[in-house]
Amino acid sequence: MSAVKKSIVVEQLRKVQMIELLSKEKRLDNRGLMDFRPITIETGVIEKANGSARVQVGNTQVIAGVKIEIGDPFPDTPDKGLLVVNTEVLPLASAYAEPGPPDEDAIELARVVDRGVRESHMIDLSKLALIPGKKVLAVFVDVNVLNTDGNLLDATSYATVASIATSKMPRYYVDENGQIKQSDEIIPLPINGIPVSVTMARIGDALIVDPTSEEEAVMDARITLVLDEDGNLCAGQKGQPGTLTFDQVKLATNIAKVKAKEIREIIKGEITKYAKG
Amino acid sequence: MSAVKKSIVVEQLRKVQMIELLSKEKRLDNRGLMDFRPITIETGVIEKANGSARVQVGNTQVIAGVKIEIGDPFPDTPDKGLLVVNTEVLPLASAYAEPGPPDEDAIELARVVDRGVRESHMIDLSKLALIPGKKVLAVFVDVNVLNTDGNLLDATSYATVASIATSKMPRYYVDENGQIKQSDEIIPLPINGIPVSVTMARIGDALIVDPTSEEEAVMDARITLVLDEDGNLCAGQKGQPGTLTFDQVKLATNIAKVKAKEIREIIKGEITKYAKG
Amino acid sequence: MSAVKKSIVVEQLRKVQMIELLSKEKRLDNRGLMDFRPITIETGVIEKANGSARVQVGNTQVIAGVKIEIGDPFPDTPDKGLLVVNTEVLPLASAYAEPGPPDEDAIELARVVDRGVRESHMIDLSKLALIPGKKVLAVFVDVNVLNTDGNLLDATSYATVASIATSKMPRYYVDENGQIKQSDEIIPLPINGIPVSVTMARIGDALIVDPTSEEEAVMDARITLVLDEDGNLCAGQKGQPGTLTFDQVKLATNIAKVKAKEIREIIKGEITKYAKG
Amino acid sequence: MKELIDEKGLRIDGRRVDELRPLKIEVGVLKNADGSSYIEMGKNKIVVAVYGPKEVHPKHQALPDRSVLRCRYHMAPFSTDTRKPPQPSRREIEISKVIREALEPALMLEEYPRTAIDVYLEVLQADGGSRCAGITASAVALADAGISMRDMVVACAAGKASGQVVIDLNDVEDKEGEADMPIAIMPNLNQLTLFQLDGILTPEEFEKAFDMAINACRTIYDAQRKALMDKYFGKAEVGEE
Amino acid sequence: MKELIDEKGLRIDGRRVDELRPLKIEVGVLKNADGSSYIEMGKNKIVVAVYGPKEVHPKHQALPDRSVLRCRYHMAPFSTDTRKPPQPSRREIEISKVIREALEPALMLEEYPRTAIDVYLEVLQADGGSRCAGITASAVALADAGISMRDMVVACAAGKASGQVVIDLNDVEDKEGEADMPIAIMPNLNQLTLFQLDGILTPEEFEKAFDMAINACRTIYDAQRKALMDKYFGKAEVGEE
Amino acid sequence: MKELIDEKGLRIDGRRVDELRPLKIEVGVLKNADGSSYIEMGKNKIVVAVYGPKEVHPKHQALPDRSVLRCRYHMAPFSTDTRKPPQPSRREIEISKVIREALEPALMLEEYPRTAIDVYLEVLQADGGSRCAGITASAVALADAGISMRDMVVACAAGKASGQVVIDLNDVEDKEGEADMPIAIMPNLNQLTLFQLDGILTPEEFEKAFDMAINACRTIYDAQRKALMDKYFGKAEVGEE
Repeated sequence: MSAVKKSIVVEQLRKVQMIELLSKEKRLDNRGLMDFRPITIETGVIEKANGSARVQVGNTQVIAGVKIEIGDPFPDTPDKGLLVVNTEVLPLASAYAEPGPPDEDAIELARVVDRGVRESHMIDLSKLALIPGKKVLAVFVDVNVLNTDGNLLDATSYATVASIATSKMPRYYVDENGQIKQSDEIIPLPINGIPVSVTMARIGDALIVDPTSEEEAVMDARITLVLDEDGNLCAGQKGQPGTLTFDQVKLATNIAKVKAKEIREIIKGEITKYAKG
Repeated sequence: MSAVKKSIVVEQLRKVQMIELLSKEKRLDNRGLMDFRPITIETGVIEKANGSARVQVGNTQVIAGVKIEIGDPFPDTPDKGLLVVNTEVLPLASAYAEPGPPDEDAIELARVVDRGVRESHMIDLSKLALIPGKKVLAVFVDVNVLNTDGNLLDATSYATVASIATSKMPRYYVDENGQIKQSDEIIPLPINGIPVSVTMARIGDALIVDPTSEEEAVMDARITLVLDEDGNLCAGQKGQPGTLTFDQVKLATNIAKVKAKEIREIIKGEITKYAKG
Repeated sequence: MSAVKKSIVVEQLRKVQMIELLSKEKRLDNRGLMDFRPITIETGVIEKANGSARVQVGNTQVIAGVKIEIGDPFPDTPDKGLLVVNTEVLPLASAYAEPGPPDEDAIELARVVDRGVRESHMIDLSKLALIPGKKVLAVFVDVNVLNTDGNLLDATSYATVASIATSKMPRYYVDENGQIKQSDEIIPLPINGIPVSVTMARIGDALIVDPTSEEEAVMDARITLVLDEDGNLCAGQKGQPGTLTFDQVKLATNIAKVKAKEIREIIKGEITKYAKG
Repeated sequence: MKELIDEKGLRIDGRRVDELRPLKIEVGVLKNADGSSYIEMGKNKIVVAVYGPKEVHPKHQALPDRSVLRCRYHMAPFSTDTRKPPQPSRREIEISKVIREALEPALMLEEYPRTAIDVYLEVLQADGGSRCAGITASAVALADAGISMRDMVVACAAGKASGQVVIDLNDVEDKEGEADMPIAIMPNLNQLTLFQLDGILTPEEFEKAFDMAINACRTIYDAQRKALMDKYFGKAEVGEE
Repeated sequence: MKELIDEKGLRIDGRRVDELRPLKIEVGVLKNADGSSYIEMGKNKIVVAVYGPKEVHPKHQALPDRSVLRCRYHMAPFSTDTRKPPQPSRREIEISKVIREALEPALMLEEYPRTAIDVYLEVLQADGGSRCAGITASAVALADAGISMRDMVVACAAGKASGQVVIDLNDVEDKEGEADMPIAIMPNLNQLTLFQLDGILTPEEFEKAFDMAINACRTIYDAQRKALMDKYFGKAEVGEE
Repeated sequence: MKELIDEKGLRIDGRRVDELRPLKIEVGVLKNADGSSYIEMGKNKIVVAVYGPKEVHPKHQALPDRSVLRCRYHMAPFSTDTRKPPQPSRREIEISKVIREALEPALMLEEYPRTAIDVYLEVLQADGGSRCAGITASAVALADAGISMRDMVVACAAGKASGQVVIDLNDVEDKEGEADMPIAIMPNLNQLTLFQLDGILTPEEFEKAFDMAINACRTIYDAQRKALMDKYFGKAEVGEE
């Protein structure tokens, strides 16, 4: 019991310290409040996948793989392909991660990333119907978190969009007998644009981007905004049992707009590099 | 440990008291041994369901919804529709109910209610085949228990039969191309009669109907009998690790016959009211 | 804690004793190091199964049943039938067995036995295709362990091969309309030969065959080798967190070759007896 | 509707309406179990193991004043006409519950506080009436395990087939017949411990079936006693009974 | 693309863009729960039960300095157009999480150390905005349970349909419209406790929708207060409010 | 039957029968793990993390005299030709077990009583021989975590393809070939810690394959040592070895 009590005290002290530092616009790793950690993106890392990307945001490391398979459409969208985003925080990723089915955090992670891709219409799913109402292409994006150090949401989002944008597949067609066939031609997925996720944490009165694990441990609330190529909002999610003022939400949208543009350039740079081979 | 010991003592005292009371033909809520608590039945409460009913028996409250969908027949009854009865004792229902898959009590509950409907031939399942051997109508009855105060079995049974008897669906037909279509015509399920469940508890030497939670906590054995419109027995189940004498079983069948008639009138009254709109 | 400490001490003492005994080429039940316990095999014990066998190896007792059903082929072997071997160590089998899905030991057991049958090509799966690419026969072998006293692997293996070798089924054919039909003719499965599993334990420096539960409790390592009718190795598995020297492995193959021949005679004897009726 | 009784009054397996199927009970068939039994009743083949009284895991399930009885009725995948997946079905869960409640009244659980008694039934081959055969065998296995009992428990179904009340229904009569009513009794205490009914019986048919089932139980009780005597006193002494 | 707003500016259910659906809130509808409520918002029909503060099981989940809040949002199988299997979907798990995080800021959990408070939401019928209706009802049920609160919590979605910013989207607008943005606020403390966005909004549309949603929350807050007053002070006194 | 060896004696990927695939081992690739490694062996790409010695949860799994070793071999959904569902298959459960049993003999678990050591293997891309590559990488990660070891553990398969004994089978040889025999050894103690065989080998082929596999293990052991030296003493010092 005394151990637990102590840890509460320690946690509170850490938070007080952090708030003091932030009030001077400083962070533990010397970043500015609006600075991301270094982002590195490598695509084409898994030859057996249709697309893949390994992304590092500071020490946070994730790997995404895309598999494109023939599947059955949902009854309410008979003429559209499927997108399925799954994430697993592997037990490799931290001393606190455990093997087993995804918990509520991993499910939220996957669903928010999924919404960013889906609502921005990044993939033109209407072009993935093979036999409308019967057979369509299903795009599975599986993201494995290998090492956690905060901001899994953005890292997962970048790995997802980079692996989708660099995916290749045979051209599928339906022959005269109604059979689905593959041609030798290799084509990309039909892509419209790159949605970019920007996650911010509120600690005390300060809003910061790209929180580390240490910052997440003391944050009050988290807000993620995803922006499409036109600078419009396409997905959003507040997290954690803390609040935001109405003005903080509006401020967050302005921050997200600026950072999304910067990061989109990084992602597009890697995609272009990969396309050139 | 002393807490547990005490609770055993309390439980035994309560039982002694209850038996004394019952020996004077009295119950804690002043009912007679053969009296049900007030029964209220409301149908058509869920517009999105094909049929629905909210039933209260005293403070016990359940809600049933019917969904009719196209499904595959069982291999051994290729030309019959399907009936599936499920119950969930929701965590809302009491301080002791827990979220999770149905436990053995909830499974027994569903299966006994299912048998009453099935064995009485309440629904003419042979009229629910669409393409014999391939496609049939499946009638799903889901019963959610919202508040428990004893005798879930009868409350669930009444909600089930009331929701089935007031179900409506489009007329399905098979067109010249062998496709299943829906017509605009709205029809009821093919119904033969209303089976009525009567549950009795033995406490000491007394047999009582419609036990409350308090009575169930001290009962020795439980017996449920379901009677069809002709006054025949169509399903039965003894429950709890206590015994009944052979004469008590025969007495129970006589009690059930009388009470089933009374309650069938209540159920039919509500069905007629609903039919009239 | 002292109870646990004591049990460790007891376990170590037992092992010392066992090693001493084995160094004199003796075992607790007076068998020689290379002797199996009595093996009894009874086939045709479950009339509802296509094939069945009850096997006892000493006090270890298992029962296997074969069910042959029509199923879908695996995508990568469209023109072959399926073989599925499952084992369950029933809670009846010992004070330590628990109800529930198979644990890693039961999974290993099933997979090693499966490999012996599969890799020896005991069943000619290519003869079990009905409509190549669409429908094939699936051979399910379920083995239930009823009583454990060591060497489950060999007992399970013998029950599996004896039940397969004595299986009978109607002849299936495809009629002119492409429908799968059964003829009245009863035929066996297409069988090539009987693979025989031989399991050895290393305790200290000694290698023994057919270990009992008591011997397994102190063994360092286990090695199973399966031999086909030609005396070739067709499957193998080392078990337990102990090691073997390279020479011990080679010695084990020589032992297995001799014992497999002996035991194959026992199995074939029973199969012939059953065939004669 | 299939004809289940012929013009001579014989059932599809040649029995009269009040005739039991062939019955065989063995005691002590498993080495590791504290008590065990094997029963064949028609085509039913069921093996039962009893473990206990023993420590309870998890501990919070233990009761301070008596033993916890736990039952598991399980069907082998090869026991039925089409293969049964190994995980317990809703049917198996319900039957496990009613079997436990049928056995519990006969057991002096209060003699074994803070312990558990596990009864495991494995149906190797299923015919009509497997829960009844299972209860009958379980009571024998409990006796074999030396658990203190107030009385034996013995079970049999009665029902209705082709319009007639019949005893001990087989698989076809169970499925194609009009009603199946399994019961279990304590034969000396004259108490009912299991009662289920599936299908339609008039009040008169019910009374007749109920009495026939009780009588059948008494016959099966003799077989239980004989099996236990065979094991504990040797076959020679049975004549004395 | 379906036309969701007609030439008169009316929506498919006849509402104006800034008009709420019919709303009904009842308090104390379940006898066993420590607090409970029932809400109808459009076709949404949701019942909420609160149990707690109570002992925590398993014990290691207890916190030394405050109560543990747990939420379960669950849809009845008959609540949706096609039957929903009873086991919780990924969607239900996510919504349970965001509802918990939306309610927690308003609760003085530090008053109940080493306990748990359970909020169970059962959606009997689902329409667009069931999570918002669920939050609104949960806050009422928590108040009914007597849990100390800093403020109420009230939720409503704004979004975009056929090019226009609209409030309180129904099922069709949710599915066919361009965007759905549910929010929850503490109306007196002026704090946001839930925020989600699905679909595309320009920065200007976002600002407009956000402000409309906050205003709608304030209207719904009046209904929450009225429902609680009706229960605790009787209907007659509502006029005084 | 596919031809797996051409007239020049070369395999489909151009290797000779006794030639290993390209091999790359990295140490310390994950920040949070106590030890970690990454291996590429042919198209296999596997990352391994070691956590421990650490407290055991649940506590009753702890052993008074040594550490509990736990292993999890898991394949990423995108690692195989057709997508693999994330939940562990029976194959993954068996491989996790044999990997644990292959590593355990080398670990001085008695030095860490009442603790657990977790080894997590994630196969990012699977080729033939992923369990062998996984064992080889796990031993490196355990060394990186500073766990006391009696010896390294190193693994490689031999087998048979198109009638010839070959080493280090790739995916196609594994599936289309006649036999696959993965082994693991402790290279200094000359002890076998893993042995499996799938497919038919004559006694003579078995002896040949067994010896070839042991030799291959010794070559891979050099690569393990080099990777650890690179990390702990810098690349410059490798020449001294």
